[in-house]
Amino acid sequence: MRWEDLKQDIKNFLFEFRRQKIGIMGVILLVILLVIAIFAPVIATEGAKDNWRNMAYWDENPADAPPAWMNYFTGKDMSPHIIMDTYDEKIEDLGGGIKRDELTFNYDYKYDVPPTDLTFKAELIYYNAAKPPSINMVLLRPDGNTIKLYSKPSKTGKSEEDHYVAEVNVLVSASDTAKKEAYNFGREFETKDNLKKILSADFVDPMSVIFSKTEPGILLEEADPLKGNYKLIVDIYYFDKRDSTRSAKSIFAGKVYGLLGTDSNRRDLFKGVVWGTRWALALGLLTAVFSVGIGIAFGITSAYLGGWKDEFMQRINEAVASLPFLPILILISAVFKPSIWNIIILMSLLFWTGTAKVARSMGLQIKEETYIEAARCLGAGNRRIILRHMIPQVMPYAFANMALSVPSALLTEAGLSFLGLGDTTVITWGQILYGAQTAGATLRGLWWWVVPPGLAIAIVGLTFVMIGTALDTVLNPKMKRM
Amino acid sequence: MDEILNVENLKAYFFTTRGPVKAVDDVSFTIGRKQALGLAGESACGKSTLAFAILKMLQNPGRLVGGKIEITGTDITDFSESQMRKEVRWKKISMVFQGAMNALNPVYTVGYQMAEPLMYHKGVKKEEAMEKSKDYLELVGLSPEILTRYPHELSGGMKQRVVIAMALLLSPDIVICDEPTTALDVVVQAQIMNLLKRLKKELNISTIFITHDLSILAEVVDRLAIMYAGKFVEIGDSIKVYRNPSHPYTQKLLGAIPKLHEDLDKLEYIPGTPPNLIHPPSGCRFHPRCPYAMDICKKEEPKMKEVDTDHFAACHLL
Amino acid sequence: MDPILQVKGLKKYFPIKLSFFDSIRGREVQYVKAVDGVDFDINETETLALVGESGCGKTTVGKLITRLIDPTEGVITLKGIDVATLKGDDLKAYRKEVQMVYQDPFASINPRFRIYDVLEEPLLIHGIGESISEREELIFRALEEVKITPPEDYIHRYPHMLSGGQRQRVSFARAMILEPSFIVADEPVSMLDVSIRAEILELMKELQQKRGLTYLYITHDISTSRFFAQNIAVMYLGKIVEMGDVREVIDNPLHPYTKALLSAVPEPIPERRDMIKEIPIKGEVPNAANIPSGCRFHPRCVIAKDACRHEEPELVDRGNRHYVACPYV
Amino acid sequence: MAYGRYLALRIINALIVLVVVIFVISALFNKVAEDQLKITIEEQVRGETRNPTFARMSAEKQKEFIAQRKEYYIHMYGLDKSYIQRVMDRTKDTLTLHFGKAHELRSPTGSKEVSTIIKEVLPRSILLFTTAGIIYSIIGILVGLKSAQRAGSSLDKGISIFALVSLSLPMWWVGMIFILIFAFKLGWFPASSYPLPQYENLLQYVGGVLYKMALPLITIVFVNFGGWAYTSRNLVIGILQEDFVMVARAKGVPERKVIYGHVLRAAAPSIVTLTIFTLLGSLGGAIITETVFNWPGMGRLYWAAIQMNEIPVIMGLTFVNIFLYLFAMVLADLVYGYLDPRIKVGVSGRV
Repeated sequence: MRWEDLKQDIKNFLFEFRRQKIGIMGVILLVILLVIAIFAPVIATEGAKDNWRNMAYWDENPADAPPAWMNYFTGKDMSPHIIMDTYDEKIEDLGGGIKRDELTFNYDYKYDVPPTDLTFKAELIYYNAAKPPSINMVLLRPDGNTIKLYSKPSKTGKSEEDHYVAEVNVLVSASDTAKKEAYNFGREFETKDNLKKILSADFVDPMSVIFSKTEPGILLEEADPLKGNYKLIVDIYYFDKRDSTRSAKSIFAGKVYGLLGTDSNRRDLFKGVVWGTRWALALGLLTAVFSVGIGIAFGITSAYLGGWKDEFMQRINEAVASLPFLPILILISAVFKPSIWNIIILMSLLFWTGTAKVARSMGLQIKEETYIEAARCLGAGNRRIILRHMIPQVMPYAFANMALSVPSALLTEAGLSFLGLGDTTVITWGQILYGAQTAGATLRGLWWWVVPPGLAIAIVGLTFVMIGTALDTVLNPKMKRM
Repeated sequence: MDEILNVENLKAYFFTTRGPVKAVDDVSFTIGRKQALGLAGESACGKSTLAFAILKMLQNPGRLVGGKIEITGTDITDFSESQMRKEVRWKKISMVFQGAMNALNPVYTVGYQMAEPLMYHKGVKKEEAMEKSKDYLELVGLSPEILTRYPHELSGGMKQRVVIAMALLLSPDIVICDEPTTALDVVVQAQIMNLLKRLKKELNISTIFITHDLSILAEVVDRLAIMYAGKFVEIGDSIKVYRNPSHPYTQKLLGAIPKLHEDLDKLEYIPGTPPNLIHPPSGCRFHPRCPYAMDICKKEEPKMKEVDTDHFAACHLL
Repeated sequence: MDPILQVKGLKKYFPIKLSFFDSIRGREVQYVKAVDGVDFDINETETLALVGESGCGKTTVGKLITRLIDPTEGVITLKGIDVATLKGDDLKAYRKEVQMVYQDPFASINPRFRIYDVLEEPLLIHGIGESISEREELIFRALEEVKITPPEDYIHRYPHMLSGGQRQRVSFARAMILEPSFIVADEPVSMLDVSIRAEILELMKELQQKRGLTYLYITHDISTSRFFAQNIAVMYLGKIVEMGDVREVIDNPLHPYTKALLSAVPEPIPERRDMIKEIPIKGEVPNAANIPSGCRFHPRCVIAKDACRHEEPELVDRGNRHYVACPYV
Repeated sequence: MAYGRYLALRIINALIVLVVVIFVISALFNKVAEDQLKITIEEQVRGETRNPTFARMSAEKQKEFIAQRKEYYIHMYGLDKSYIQRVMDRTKDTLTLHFGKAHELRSPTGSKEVSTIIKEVLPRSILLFTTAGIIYSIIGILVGLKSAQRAGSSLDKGISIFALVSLSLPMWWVGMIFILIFAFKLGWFPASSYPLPQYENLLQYVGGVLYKMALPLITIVFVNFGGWAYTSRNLVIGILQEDFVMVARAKGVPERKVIYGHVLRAAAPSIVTLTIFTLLGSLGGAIITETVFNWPGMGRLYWAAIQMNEIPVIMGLTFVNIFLYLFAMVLADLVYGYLDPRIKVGVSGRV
């Protein structure tokens, strides 16, 4: 084969491939997927990957929030996720060593559905171990009403050098004060009938009360939203003049979040899905290349050797083909840890049988071709016949088959993860779906948790099926002639 | 002589992505009762397409684009698919296909496949149809017990006989034999030819023989048509065509046949390859390969000229 | 003239694969006797036509001579070399001497090879031509010799871009590039159109004259062998039944099988139209695994005698180097 | 007869493969089970030490008692035998269907016997997957035929694309989506198939089962019929190009008869064997699908056994799986040979 001919062959291949619309679509998809996989740290932050199973990392996010673009479809404007770390600060010395640090957060509420939660976070530095600071939180509504949300001394802080640091994390949804106050506030505007429906303050969603107009239904989440400027005022009382507030912020947990929403553990699903691309491509491609490689080598050898060796190799093939994948993996995972590499190796070791069967029958057929006999007559040895005549005939099938076996590898890994047998140190789409299933996402209607990872699996699968089909059509001249 | 088949200006093209392939382009001929027409030419000259066009069974993307087909006086050009199926196919025109190996469905017995036309055309019960099939098997020199056999249990010659018997089953007006003896050994080939000759004498049918082997045709046809690149270049009484070939192509074809009992120093052959039928050569389609080509041959398409009574050829030399 | 190739008592039996159960039961291995005792010589620059129906063993003889398969018994000598025992480098050298051309030009060339690769392969195998340009020159010359001109238009093409005749020319170029002295041509024209058939036969003749080639021309078509060969051998079920000068055998056939074969050849004599020719033969070719006793042709022979069932006739010279294996003609 | 002999050969071959595979799996299982059994023994002995008589024993006697009990259990579980011996025993037991007892899992009727548990859940898997298999193969074949007849039409292209898409969909994910749509959003079907209705009267029972079965059934059919249509389309297109189809048409055989008689009959050996293969094969691969729908069949049992580390149950189910696979292979061969008069050679060699 001369270089110019090879160039011509590649050119011809590209020319033929370009006419395969499906194949082109597949290639475009593949490029997009590769870009996502390579630039995952840019798109979805490195931290998301490293902390996927560290729940504390995600606690600023809302739980079970649908994607932000849901607003376009529901017709209701749901409040997005807002983290505020700018505020007005007013420090007042009240005398007697008491100091008040007043933080005011301005929140412009212009949505139809209130935030799911309101969190205040800060680090309070105090020097007198016996006198931790005390926190008071009120909300000033646009209509002038105020609602008390929280009032408690802070927990004892961690000791650092000569002072203590108390981490404050106030969740309105978890605050009894907020619940009680909101109930008391709303009660005045409620009808008697409505009040009967409410058994206790525990059944009231304080967030809904806070952001509703003072009208009947306020406690039942039926009143209209009250739009306008809200002020969250946090008063921190310190008992030493050296005391101070550090990195304070308030979080208005969105009813909707980001591109793909969050799961019950407040994780940003978009980041998870983006990071999942890496392993999906890696494990799909590696398994495909390994298993098809083994299959081709096994099948061709079997066909070439012939006789009882062929017979014996076929029996091995049958035995491996009848091994059920999952039980074997369960056993393996009991002996070794089910790392993603083990899964890839195991899949490669079990998935070659189909390819080997086809490669063997192709090999047997090629062996009988007249041009093989002609080559032998020219004096060609076994090596030449296998390398120049047999392998090149099988390669197109191998390439197409590699592309076509990516989806099954992907589906298998997803299935394993779904059963909780996957590698829990990496993010895969199957793992996300496993989380969805164990959290009962389908029964709770959390579709954004279920649809994207599955769709991602399907897209990667489809990408390779499309490429594989196109390759098959282009590289297999029999199909071309038809 | 009453005309059984009359084909006028028939055109059948294959509409491929690269342009229409003019496989049969403006072909006319007639066949009388009990007459045998031979159709000869190199491979891919449109012989088989012509046969399928007459049956109106062109495979996609082939279509009849013009001309007229009359069979026993009935114009079937505009017949619908179901009319063709019910009234023409196998009843009026039947066919012996090229490659008997594949003409029989491997999963049905010979008997069932023979009975089929009787069942669908005559509404005959299966048992009765099988009974009648036996007679035809005997006619082609096979034992009736073959009815219960599967095709793979028969030899090539036997299969060919079955296919011939099947074609005769409904006493059609015309049987088209498309390369009935290729892929058979010489002895079997001769036996099948003998059978066909006998049937031609005994039965009241007309036949069209399609083959690339002119030596076979000489033994059996009354009229001979030579086809080149989708067109007839010569047609006429077979003795006249053989004895006095008028078109250079016919002359070359006949010259290429080695003689068994004569010593030849040189065999004739036609240099070059048959033309591409998407863009056939201008003028006479044979001119690029013709030793006598003149300027006019490139420009003008020759008309069929009468060389002798019932002997026509299309060449500017005449 | 001296014979360049001598074949003596050549036999090739193929064992029939036994099923697992049969081998357990200790059933005896059966053989297909594809070639069952064949003798012939071929003189230098002459052609022997080996004629017979499919399954008669003629192709097997060709493969035995090219050493694609090993004979069960018998001797093949080419230019005095014992072919059957060749091994390693000697066998490789022998391959340069003897080449084969196949029936189906579609199947005998690797469809994924360009014409250049097809012709380069033998050069690479035998280490002929040290540089690319040297090999290219040899390839060009080989193509010109078989009239694939201009070669540069063709070397980049794949086989499917050529016509049947051109492909068969390429097969010849591939065989000729090694400059062999002997060619086994296995039905080289039977898949081709009549017009091209003549073209290839003419080419073969031309090559023979120019290069002093010797051919074993395997065919089922007796009429082309008259044109092409000097001698003819008719095979039936693994044995030669008649052999001699091609004109002598065709014009004066002796063996009943040869007579039948000849009578079956269609002849373009339009005056004999519709005449039912008598073909003096019965039944069909029996299975080669189950060869009839005595004269293997007797079940189909129209002149068979009782003795034919038991006695296997010898190939006897009836004068004029006309050998026949039938004592009753 | 050659066919019978061939079949016998296939069966023997399958049996050899079965024994080998079970041996390999037993070897793996024993390795795992050993560690687990040791823990179990520790626990059991510790349980016995809570006995008041144990407390009253002297320290020396206590030690002796513990050692004695441990030895007892080690013998009971056969841990005193060599590894090879245990693997052999396990292989023998598995092949003779003695899977042993489950630790905690119970069959619906309360049995701890693994073979009973499997016997009771197997019919449910068969019910679901066979019904689904019959439905999708029939729909698939019919759609495939139609699309082969109109190769290149928009129907054909649509089917091909749908098939490609459904090839890359995880069945259980589609199940989750269907639960979201049909159970959560529309409320047409129950999200969970468990528990199956109690038997009171036939009509009500059948109706109840169908209601519970509907969603998994729809899912399986939805995911599979595209691929089936595509496979049969390609098969039929291949056959449509055969000469005998042309001959049948020329003979004046009605088009419907050509398609359903000649073409389908010629495709039958491949189609039927493929059906057998997928039907029997699907029973084993249904673990996740059954889990998603809570369908109380073999797959869900498998899942439960994995969760609870029930080695004997996993072993039993694995055996059933392998057996079904090999059985399918032999059956496919048998049917292929029966349907195709030409060959008595196996199809499983070619699938």
